[in-house]
Amino acid sequence: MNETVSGPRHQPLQLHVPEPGVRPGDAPDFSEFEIPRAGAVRRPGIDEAPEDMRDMAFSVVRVLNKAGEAVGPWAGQLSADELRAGLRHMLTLRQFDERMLRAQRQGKTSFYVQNLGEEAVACAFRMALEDGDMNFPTYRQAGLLIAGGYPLTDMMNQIFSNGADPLKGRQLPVMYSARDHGFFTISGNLGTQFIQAVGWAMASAIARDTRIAAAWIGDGSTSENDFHAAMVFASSYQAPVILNIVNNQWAISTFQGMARGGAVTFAARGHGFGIPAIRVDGNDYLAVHAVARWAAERARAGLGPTLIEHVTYRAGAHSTSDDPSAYRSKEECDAWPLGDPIDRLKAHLVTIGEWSEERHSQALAEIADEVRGAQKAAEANGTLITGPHPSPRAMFDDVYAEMPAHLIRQRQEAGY
Amino acid sequence: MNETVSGPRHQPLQLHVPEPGVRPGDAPDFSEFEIPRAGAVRRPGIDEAPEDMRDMAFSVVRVLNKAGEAVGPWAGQLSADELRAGLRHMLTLRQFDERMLRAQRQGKTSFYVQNLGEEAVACAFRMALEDGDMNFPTYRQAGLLIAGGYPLTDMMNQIFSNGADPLKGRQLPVMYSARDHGFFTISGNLGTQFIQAVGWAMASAIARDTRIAAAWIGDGSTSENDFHAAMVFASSYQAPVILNIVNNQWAISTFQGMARGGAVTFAARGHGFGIPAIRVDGNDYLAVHAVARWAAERARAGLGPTLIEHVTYRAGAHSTSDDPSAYRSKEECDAWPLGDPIDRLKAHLVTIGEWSEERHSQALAEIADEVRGAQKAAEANGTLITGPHPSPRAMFDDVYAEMPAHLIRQRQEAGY
Amino acid sequence: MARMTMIEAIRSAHDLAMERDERVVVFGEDVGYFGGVFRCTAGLQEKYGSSRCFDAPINESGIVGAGIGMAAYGLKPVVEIQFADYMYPAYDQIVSEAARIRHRSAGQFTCQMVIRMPTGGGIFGGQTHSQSPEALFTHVSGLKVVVPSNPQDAKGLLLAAIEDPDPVIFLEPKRLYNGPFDGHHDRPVVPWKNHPLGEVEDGPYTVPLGKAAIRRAGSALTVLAYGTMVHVAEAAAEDASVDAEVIDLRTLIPYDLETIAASVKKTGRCVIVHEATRTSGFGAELSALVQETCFYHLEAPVVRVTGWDTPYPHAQEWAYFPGPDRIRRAFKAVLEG
Amino acid sequence: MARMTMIEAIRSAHDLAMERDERVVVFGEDVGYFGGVFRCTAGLQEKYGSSRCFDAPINESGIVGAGIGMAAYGLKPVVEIQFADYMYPAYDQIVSEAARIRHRSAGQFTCQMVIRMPTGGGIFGGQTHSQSPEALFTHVSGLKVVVPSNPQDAKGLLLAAIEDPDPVIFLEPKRLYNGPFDGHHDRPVVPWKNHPLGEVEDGPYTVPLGKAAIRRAGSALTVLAYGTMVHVAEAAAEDASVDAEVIDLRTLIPYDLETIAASVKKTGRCVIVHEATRTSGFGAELSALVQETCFYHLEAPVVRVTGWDTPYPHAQEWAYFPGPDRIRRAFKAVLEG
Ligand SMILES: Cc1ncc(C[n+]2csc(CCOP(=O)(O)OP(=O)(O)O)c2C)c(N)n1
Ligand SMILES: Cc1ncc(C[n+]2csc(CCOP(=O)(O)OP(=O)(O)O)c2C)c(N)n1
Ligand SMILES: [Mg+2]
Ligand SMILES: [Mg+2]
Repeated sequence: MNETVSGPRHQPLQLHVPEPGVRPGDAPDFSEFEIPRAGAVRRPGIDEAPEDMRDMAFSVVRVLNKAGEAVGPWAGQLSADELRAGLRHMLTLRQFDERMLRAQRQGKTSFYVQNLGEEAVACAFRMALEDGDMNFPTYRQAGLLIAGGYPLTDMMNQIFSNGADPLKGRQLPVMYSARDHGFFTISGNLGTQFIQAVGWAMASAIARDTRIAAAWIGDGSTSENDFHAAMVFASSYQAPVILNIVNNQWAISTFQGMARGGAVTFAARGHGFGIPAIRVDGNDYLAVHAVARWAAERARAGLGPTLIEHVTYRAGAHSTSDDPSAYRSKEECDAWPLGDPIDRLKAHLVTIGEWSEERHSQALAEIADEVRGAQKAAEANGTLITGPHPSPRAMFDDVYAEMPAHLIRQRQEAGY
Repeated sequence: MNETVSGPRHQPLQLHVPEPGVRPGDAPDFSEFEIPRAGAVRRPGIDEAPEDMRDMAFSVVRVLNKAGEAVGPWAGQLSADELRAGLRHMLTLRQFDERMLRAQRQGKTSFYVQNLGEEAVACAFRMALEDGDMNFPTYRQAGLLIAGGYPLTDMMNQIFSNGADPLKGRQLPVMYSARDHGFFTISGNLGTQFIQAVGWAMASAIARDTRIAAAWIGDGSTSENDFHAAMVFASSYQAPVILNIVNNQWAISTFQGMARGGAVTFAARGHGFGIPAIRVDGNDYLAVHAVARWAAERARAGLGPTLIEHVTYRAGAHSTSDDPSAYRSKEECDAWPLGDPIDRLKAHLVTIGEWSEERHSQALAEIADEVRGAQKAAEANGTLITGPHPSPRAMFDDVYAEMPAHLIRQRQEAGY
Repeated sequence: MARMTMIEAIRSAHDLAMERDERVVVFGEDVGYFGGVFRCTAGLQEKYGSSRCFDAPINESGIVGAGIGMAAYGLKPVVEIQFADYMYPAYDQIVSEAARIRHRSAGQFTCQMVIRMPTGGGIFGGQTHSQSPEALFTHVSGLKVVVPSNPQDAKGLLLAAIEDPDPVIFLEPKRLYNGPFDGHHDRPVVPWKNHPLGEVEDGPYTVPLGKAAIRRAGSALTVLAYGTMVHVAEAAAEDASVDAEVIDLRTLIPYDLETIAASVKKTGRCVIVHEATRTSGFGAELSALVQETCFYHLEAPVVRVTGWDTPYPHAQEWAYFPGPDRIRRAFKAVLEG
Repeated sequence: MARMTMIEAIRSAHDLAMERDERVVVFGEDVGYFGGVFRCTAGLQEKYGSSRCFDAPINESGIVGAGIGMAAYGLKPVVEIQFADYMYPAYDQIVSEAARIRHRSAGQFTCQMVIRMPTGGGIFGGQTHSQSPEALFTHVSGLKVVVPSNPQDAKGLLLAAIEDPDPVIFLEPKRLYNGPFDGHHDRPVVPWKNHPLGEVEDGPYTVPLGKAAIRRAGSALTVLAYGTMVHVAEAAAEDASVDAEVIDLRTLIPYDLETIAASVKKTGRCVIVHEATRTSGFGAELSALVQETCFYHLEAPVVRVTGWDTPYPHAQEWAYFPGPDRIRRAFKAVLEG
């Protein structure tokens, strides 16, 4: 290029573009991914100084070992009943996903996003919250709803944009909103919710309430600028918020290294803000729950925000509009070293004598019935292809609390 | 508030709002500000792994000690001639500021921003760059121009928005642009330049050039979201850029703690991105220069970005629109522990026998002549109050490379 | 009643709103201890404590985004963007979030928030302290957009905005903060205390959103204006002795089409004035609305007098600003049209 | 000549531009290895290497901001925003920076950059994959705004945009990527290969920015449209057997007032169609311009057919989309007007 004025003293520069080592056709390779043994990572007191727990951002809290035992300082917080409930939530979510993927392929709706492989993250986290706490989720935390007891049929009504859709046909499938279940309306714009969660948590503190907020973001979306806004505000106002990064290794076709850059982990982002940061095995139900509870205790005790990096793997396609075989190795998912969250929790329950293959089969059958029943009920309210849909009239409602004259005129022009 | 559902188990939360310990009427207090002895901080190799130099973000590189000696591993890079040139640049900038402040009070222009107390930062940094490198400055780096030999008269022409204003009367005073002097057009919008600098540096790498970029931002403006964009891109693409934070303790009326939040230092921001970060005594000409050179070497060697926190103090008002006595202690400036950059460099030169009071007085007089001469020359081209100004016709130029029909019509409508 | 500047009127609105509703919280850059660079929030932190009125980090997206979260919680945040020119970093939060949350959640979550920002030029602020970005808000459904032109309205409109259940963009013409500037920049500054609308009620009251005011009745032509331009248009009418009806829109969204159409149908001629750049400015919408509703009454083309399609310049400020002379020329055009 | 979809035409323009000028660099989210979620950049990384075509972090402000820095250096970045709905985080960089750098630096620095983004609905994308934010760009002086309606234009306009010395916002109606969708959503999809404008020249050529095209000559009324709505308007004219002159604006800024005014002066009637929300949409500017320039020729009010002032809904997509029926009704109104 003619503008170049390279001095002879210097070597020409070169652009570094992060690339995953493995692309379609390559053998998967997770050899550089350091995983500590289950139980190996310490459990700091919730009031330990942020400076003293920087190590937590460079390891991975794990509870379940290969033998299916729960070990180490983060173990032992959940009863067998609670664990069985967790298993059931994850199984339900997985079946829910399967059915909705099928429904989308059948044209019953336009779009779907599944949670495959990441079920433990949202399901376990939800159980560490209390009623009244508020999540600010992305499209990949349906587990918060399922573990929180939100009706499957209502989720499906939303997905089908049918006559009973709580969001009146306005939103893309899976962009749920469920205020009474502590689930903030999902935005299609990545990252915006992260700072909103901090604002909600600040409000709780201003109101001298005891409720806390939980923010959610994907690995890729940590690059968005509002991630920074959230970190700055959470740090300055010491907001009672849990900042969750779900590192599922991929952002559509882009591997996590593009967003992480030269940092060793996403959790390390917290250090520049003095925010305690902790990495957790996102496929380990017990570990996620224990870390979430620890962070919630910090928040509720007035000790401020915690950043959690959930290390997991997006086992499915990004969405029904995506085909990952174009950009990643098909075998990568099987090679993923943290395994499957459902298999691992199941194995643990079996190991401790609280579960069996028979009970598992029975649970699967019950859940299948439940999900099938929910779908039947939802389809009775209509699907995107068959209708009925909410009236176009509904499109003009809720733009404002009270419809202004110009919108009334437009609604009339539209014939509704 | 009626929405509150406080459980009995928890204490009410409370909003934490960062506040400076010292406000007008209080005695200044820098006792918590840890300053290492000059020479005490190590000098890592430029290729040391970012993880291994995290300590550099929590100390302060200092070269000049109280006795006026240059000590430690960062000393010894500048000749006496270079040091005298540096002193001259800083003295010139200070006199320039004084004159322009006076000109603004006289109504010769609308607005001014001074550099008082921070002269070493930009002046010393500039001398570590090479011709062809590009700065992306804020309004408080006039030292880059002065140390780079940009004509004082042209700076003043800009400030007076007169007939010879290189920016044709379009820009607020001090919003210089000087491409040939490696000085990017200043934006009024805080933070935008930080990521642009990274883009420029990426371009240099794409073009296999050897030039590097330097980005500048204030402590308060690190809160802006584009700070994050810059960190992410610099980290991912390992761009040859130096990211400078000028921590002058204040952002208009807001103390640096609001932007820094729970972090110990601004430099620590780099750690979440794997970007080497280093703090430097911004009132120590030799330290700033040495650190800048170190960072420039890293960039040019293909080792990627460096984050530098320049620790300094905004000794004057934010701008001519501001009166700091409303929000900070008047004595704070005198209590500032890092002293005055000009006094310190002068003392050093005297200590090493390369300067004297007489030479200093003589230099002051010469500079006074030079600045006065420049102002005379600039005023001959007009001032904001007297004119002549660039024609309003010029306002329609450069909106596009070629004026589109609708703008030609508007220009005609305007009568030009 | 008290004589007030627009700054004092705005401060008084904050004060009364905070006093009677503890859900009202106020924050922004330099808004807390210092009371804002224009002093619109001075004294509030001292009176209500730093968890009701506080400084924010310099991050406009964060300010609005946090405000959205607070509003979702149930507070009523009133946030300040230091200059309208600095609202762009917050634009995503405003457009994609604040404006849409009620609709996309079918009313489960709402966003009762006021986003205040000083707008407009005439203060030698150059291109980044002079902008009038109202049209970038009027295009976004879900937002209300308010522009007061005097202290009496400023207080009542701000109190109405704070009580409004939807997000309101509250644009404060900074050239009017201290007096009813009429575009005669070469004449001495007139303070509010000499203007009838500088007389402000003491207690709380509201000026309803969506209602224009006729500032000057007339029959020869209609001027549609808001903010600073209301005073400039009045001055132009005086200067030119034209029997102009000057309508102060006060609220751009929702707009008061009834008042607009009634006037234009009466006069048959219409001049639209704003300081923002012309192309796709709010004047374009007004022009379209006027010709849609009053086509058969119009005797001449609707004329727009606006800022030019260039950045707001520093030295050439008065060539950019749509002053009384340019408006007078427009009067001539529509009267001869 | 080759038959191409609009995607292929866009890809071809990238390819030719990169081939002949190494300063052209292409990046954006998923743009590199994968070739973009709409595959508009497929194959470029393989051909030109990963320092000429690469993925970006998910940060639209960063993408545009880095592009501005590259343009200041002397490269010619062509960046992709994955959906126009996601441009808001970049809005500050676009408005305050890209659009102003030439002016504020008096030409020392320039910003030769193309910002591409898919726009418009009709794909059941819901409110965040369907927006048409063109008016948010047309209000900003310093930007050019282009909206192609077919493969032949898309390639020539994109090549012109890449060579243009100023920042160009290049809006790609995603509903047209694979065929000339005319709004009859209940009919089978028509591919580009059956449309004359799906025939694209092989080599490099440019379609000049600022020149509209008359897609259908007529004398009864003028339709001003761009992007998808060109095809919908053509279909409406066919359906209604109205002798409509359909003008495809192609470039919104600079706009081709000559072609617009000549047509409206001829027909005396004008319908403006766009998919964006109505209030302060680009249609308002067009309406204002038409009445300013053609007032004495107009036989009926100018009518706007647009998206409603609501977020773009999912299930009610076809009630929102300004389809042929609504345009036909507008024809009737202006003809009877
Ligand atoms: C502001 C914005 N930019 C781009 C997109 C398009 N987009 C949707 S999902 C996605 C990838 C997100 O990846 P990640 O954050 O890792 O979440 P994951 O899908 O893996 O759960 C992108 C780029 C968007 N929705 N919003
Ligand atoms: C986007 C944006 N927001 C707000 C402002 C108003 N403003 C100008 S300077 C300033 C303070 C900046 O402080 P800091 O970054 O510490 O720099 P310093 O003035 O101390 O050099 C503020 C808030 C602005 N110019 N741009
Ligand atoms: Mg991901
Ligand atoms: Mg500062």
